[in-house]
Amino acid sequence: MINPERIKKDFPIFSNNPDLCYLDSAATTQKPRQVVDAIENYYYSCNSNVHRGIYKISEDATNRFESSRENISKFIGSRDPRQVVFTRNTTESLNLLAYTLGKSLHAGDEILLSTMEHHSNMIPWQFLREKGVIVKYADITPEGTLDLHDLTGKMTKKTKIVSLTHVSNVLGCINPVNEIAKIAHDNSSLFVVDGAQSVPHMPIDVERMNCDFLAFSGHKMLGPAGIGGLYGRFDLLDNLPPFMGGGEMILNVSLDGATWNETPLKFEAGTPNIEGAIGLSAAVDYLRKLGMDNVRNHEKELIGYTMKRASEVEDLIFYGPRNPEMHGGVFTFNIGDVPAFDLERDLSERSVSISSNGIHPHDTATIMDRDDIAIRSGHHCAMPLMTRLGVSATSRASFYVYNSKEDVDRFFAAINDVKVAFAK
Amino acid sequence: MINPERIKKDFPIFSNNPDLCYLDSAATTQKPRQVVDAIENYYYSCNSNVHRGIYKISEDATNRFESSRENISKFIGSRDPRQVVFTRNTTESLNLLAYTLGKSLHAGDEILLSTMEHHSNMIPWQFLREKGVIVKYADITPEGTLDLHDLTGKMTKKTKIVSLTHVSNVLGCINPVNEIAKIAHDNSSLFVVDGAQSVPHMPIDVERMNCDFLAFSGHKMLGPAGIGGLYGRFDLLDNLPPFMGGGEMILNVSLDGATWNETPLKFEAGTPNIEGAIGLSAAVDYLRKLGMDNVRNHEKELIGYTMKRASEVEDLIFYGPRNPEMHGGVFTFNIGDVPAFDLERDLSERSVSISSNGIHPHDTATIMDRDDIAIRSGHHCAMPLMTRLGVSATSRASFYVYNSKEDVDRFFAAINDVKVAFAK
Amino acid sequence: MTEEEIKAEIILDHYRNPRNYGKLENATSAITEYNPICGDTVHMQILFEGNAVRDAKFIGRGCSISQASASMITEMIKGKTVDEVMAMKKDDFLSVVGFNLGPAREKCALLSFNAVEKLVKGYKK
Amino acid sequence: MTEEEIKAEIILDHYRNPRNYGKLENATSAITEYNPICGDTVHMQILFEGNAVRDAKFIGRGCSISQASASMITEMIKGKTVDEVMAMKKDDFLSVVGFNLGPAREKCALLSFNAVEKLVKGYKK
Ligand SMILES: Cc1ncc(COP(=O)(O)O)c(C=O)c1O
Ligand SMILES: Cc1ncc(COP(=O)(O)O)c(C=O)c1O
Repeated sequence: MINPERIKKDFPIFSNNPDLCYLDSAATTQKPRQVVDAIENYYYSCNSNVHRGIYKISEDATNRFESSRENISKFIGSRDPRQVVFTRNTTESLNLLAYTLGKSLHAGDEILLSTMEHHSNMIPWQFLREKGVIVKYADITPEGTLDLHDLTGKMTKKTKIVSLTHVSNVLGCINPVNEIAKIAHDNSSLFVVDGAQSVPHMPIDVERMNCDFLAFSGHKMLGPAGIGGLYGRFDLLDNLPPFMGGGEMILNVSLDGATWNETPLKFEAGTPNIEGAIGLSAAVDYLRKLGMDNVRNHEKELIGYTMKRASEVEDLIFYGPRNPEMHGGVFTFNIGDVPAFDLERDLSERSVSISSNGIHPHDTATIMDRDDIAIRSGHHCAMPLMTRLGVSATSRASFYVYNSKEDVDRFFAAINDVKVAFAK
Repeated sequence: MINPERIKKDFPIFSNNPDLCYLDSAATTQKPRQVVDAIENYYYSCNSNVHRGIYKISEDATNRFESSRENISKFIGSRDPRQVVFTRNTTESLNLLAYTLGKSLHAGDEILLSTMEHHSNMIPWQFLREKGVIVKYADITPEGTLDLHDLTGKMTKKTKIVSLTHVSNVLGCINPVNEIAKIAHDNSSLFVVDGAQSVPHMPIDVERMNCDFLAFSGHKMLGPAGIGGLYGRFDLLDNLPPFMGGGEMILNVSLDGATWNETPLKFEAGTPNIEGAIGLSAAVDYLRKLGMDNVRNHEKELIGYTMKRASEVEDLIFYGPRNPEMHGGVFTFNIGDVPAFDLERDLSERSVSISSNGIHPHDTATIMDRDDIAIRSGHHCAMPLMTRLGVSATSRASFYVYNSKEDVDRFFAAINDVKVAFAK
Repeated sequence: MTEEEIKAEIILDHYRNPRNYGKLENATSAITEYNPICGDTVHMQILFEGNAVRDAKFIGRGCSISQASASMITEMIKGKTVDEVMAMKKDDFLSVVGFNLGPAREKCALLSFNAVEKLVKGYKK
Repeated sequence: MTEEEIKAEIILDHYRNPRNYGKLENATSAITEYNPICGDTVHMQILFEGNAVRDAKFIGRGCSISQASASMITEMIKGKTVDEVMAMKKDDFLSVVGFNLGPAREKCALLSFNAVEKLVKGYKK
């Protein structure tokens, strides 16, 4: 069982900002003392470059760095630490894949995404259009979940890669990745999972999920920014060409070319974010102690409570599946209708006042901020999904282990304040 | 004037390891309390995602992040903070350039490097061979400096890019970058500078140097790992295509493609290393307070003293220019001759014992480590230079602001220990 | 009422009852400025005559700041000479609109300012 | 003398006076193993006969650990059956060679072990 009040004591930001109601953990999470202490301990006891030093503190640093890899590998259910590449974040993990997998794609090959993807799981693949690769998108259902029917319908013999988010950072829907893994593999497609919103929030077992690759970010799971991971099945990773070149990733270099270091070092050019890896490993320890089942159950409870209360608020539009079992701790909403600008339509409606269609998410966030409630508003790096939903933007409250029902209550009180402030 | 004993007090690693003589700052430097405190202060007061949050702590985080950029920009003499892209390290900065500049290169175009380059300023450019780009290398002089004559001789009308290290991490030589900038520009070539070993150690003014790009790493200048920079002349940066795709770097995204955010955000896909940038900015403050002229003079004194003492030690071979004015704080050496393996020659010399040719750098480092002296040994990510020097590896002691003459004395005492341990 | 509250009231008033909202049939220049961060959009239309802004109208969608400041700027520029409009400073405009806008919201306010600036510069050329 | 000091002495002795150093004229298999980190190189040559290692020699360049352990392994495998050699465990070999080698130096010691392992496996196939 998660006790948010006790957990909060591990996060000094809350004692330094006693009124802060932080509801933006899907963007980035707060850091517990345990993570910051692990980093400080590294700095003050054995800070040095890894892998090549033949002195005590460097061997200590290398051990901490590589055992962090092992710890993170275990956390996501990978049986071999060589299956975890350290990257900056989910975005870099997916770019690494697009660049390296992309090398063996040809004109006419297809990549299948969905309309709910984060820009980070969209733009890197769109880059491959340059070489004639076709990017397709599975649609969403009216309930705000992935349309599996549409997904299978868009799969062809040419579909080399299926890349999908596990949990949408807008709709909150939890996609059936185990099922999709089977569909993709039956079609001989690789299956890439964007785990940015799932690895932090629920038990993950890459072996059981049977995905080929999984991307995630440290800063969204109590760890530092600047560190993330890419899990890849060993044989697949091992056959990929390198992404960046430089120190550490080579075996042998001459003026005429080079050969590559073993996987995963082959993908880690230059001095890595050593303290970042150590901090992320400490975050993983913290989460493991809480228990990922408990983390998920806590968020399920919060999102269930939130949706129940939301359904009682007039004009509150919210997105994603109504069943908390299928919904992560992400609550995306609008107060009234906030359609996108449309020159033709809006010109013809010129007598209609601009403010007649609900409250803009920016205004919602600003008013909430006056109540010390931190929510996010905008496109959430999912512009095509905004377009699909027919809105110019949305607001989003997202939960984590330090959030409580009281936070949800404060949130709804603030919703009321917003409505009062913008009352006609 | 630099007072290493006083400076050491700012670095808790030295009080935690009172016997540590750290001579590996060219690999990575230690971190002063001021840097770690700046990071901790960020975590505990306003940790949040940057650029898109409409609440107080996020605006505070964004301000700290962007003013860090401005501070770092000023530190290297750039007049416009938009000229600094945050990357993971020097390696990523150079890969970013190779990937993006590389897009407009054609078969037959030439890139001019030198044989003293770090792998990070070699492999990314070698990648471009795939498309028929030719990579050439200026040689070194017998004194261990860049051979300018050879450099100009290898420049042709096809030379699109000249990319050179400012200070060699092996030879220690300070290359005449101002002069080379002129040579490169007269030839209409772009001039890229690998500043990994210069930005931390001497005053840098990119405008006066007149380079087009400059790469550097935070962890080599008292800052955290996982953060680095790429300076680029604004008009040049602004005309480059993006490198990685994802959140933050876009202006507008649809299912059919995207447009890019303004420079430098265009190059910063995904959540950046916010705390890393803040830590690096604190490091820059620390260095500025010391004065970069003082930093350089301190190291000049140490390397001068080191070379003077070295010349009195029998069998001590060392590399790079003898004039301290042209030599950074990097002392690379071997005890006796350590040639590379050569199957033919070594087979024919089969009666010769393996130990007859000096002491291997690994053995040197191991023995020194017993005296708590941390030096580096190996190829220093410069294998082609090892080949050029005709050695299989070298040892290296490198200095920074916390090193003193006493460290140099301890180093020479340890050299003697090494010789005794391996005496025949 | 504090000065800040008064400014907030003014913003809300402009947001609820935008001045010069709609299509300017005989516009000589028009531009659509867009803030992708939040979808704020302002379509600004100006009727230039000789050296003066004879009329200005806008349509748009977005937050109160973006739409209210568009409304306010149309009032400010109507009747002014092109040179007078060009002399308008960003910071002055922000201080008219703004009750301590954070950096994120400043962009909302500047959307219409940028639109006007571009139109005026384009006309001047 | 502590056990560690004794092992260090043995290493130095093998390094200074390597056993089985040189060319094995009638070798049936040979391989060059290389550690790019430091340039350590071992060229290992084995003469297999039936199911046994009849002779083994090496040449090489590198640190004391890499060269001494090559010398030691040639002594260990000479006269052994292929199966016996294949049964040799990494960790056992390290504990014979090693006086608390750190992870970086372990690689030096394992260079010759890996060379032998590859040759034996190659012969067995
Ligand atoms: C000259 C030079 N260039 C590039 C690098 C690579 O730096 P990083 O590993 O921080 O990317 C180094 C440091 O190892 C260096 O000394
Ligand atoms: C679903 C999803 N994918 C990818 C990302 C990108 O993460 P990062 O910015 O850490 O690379 C995010 C977070 O913003 C996300 O929610």
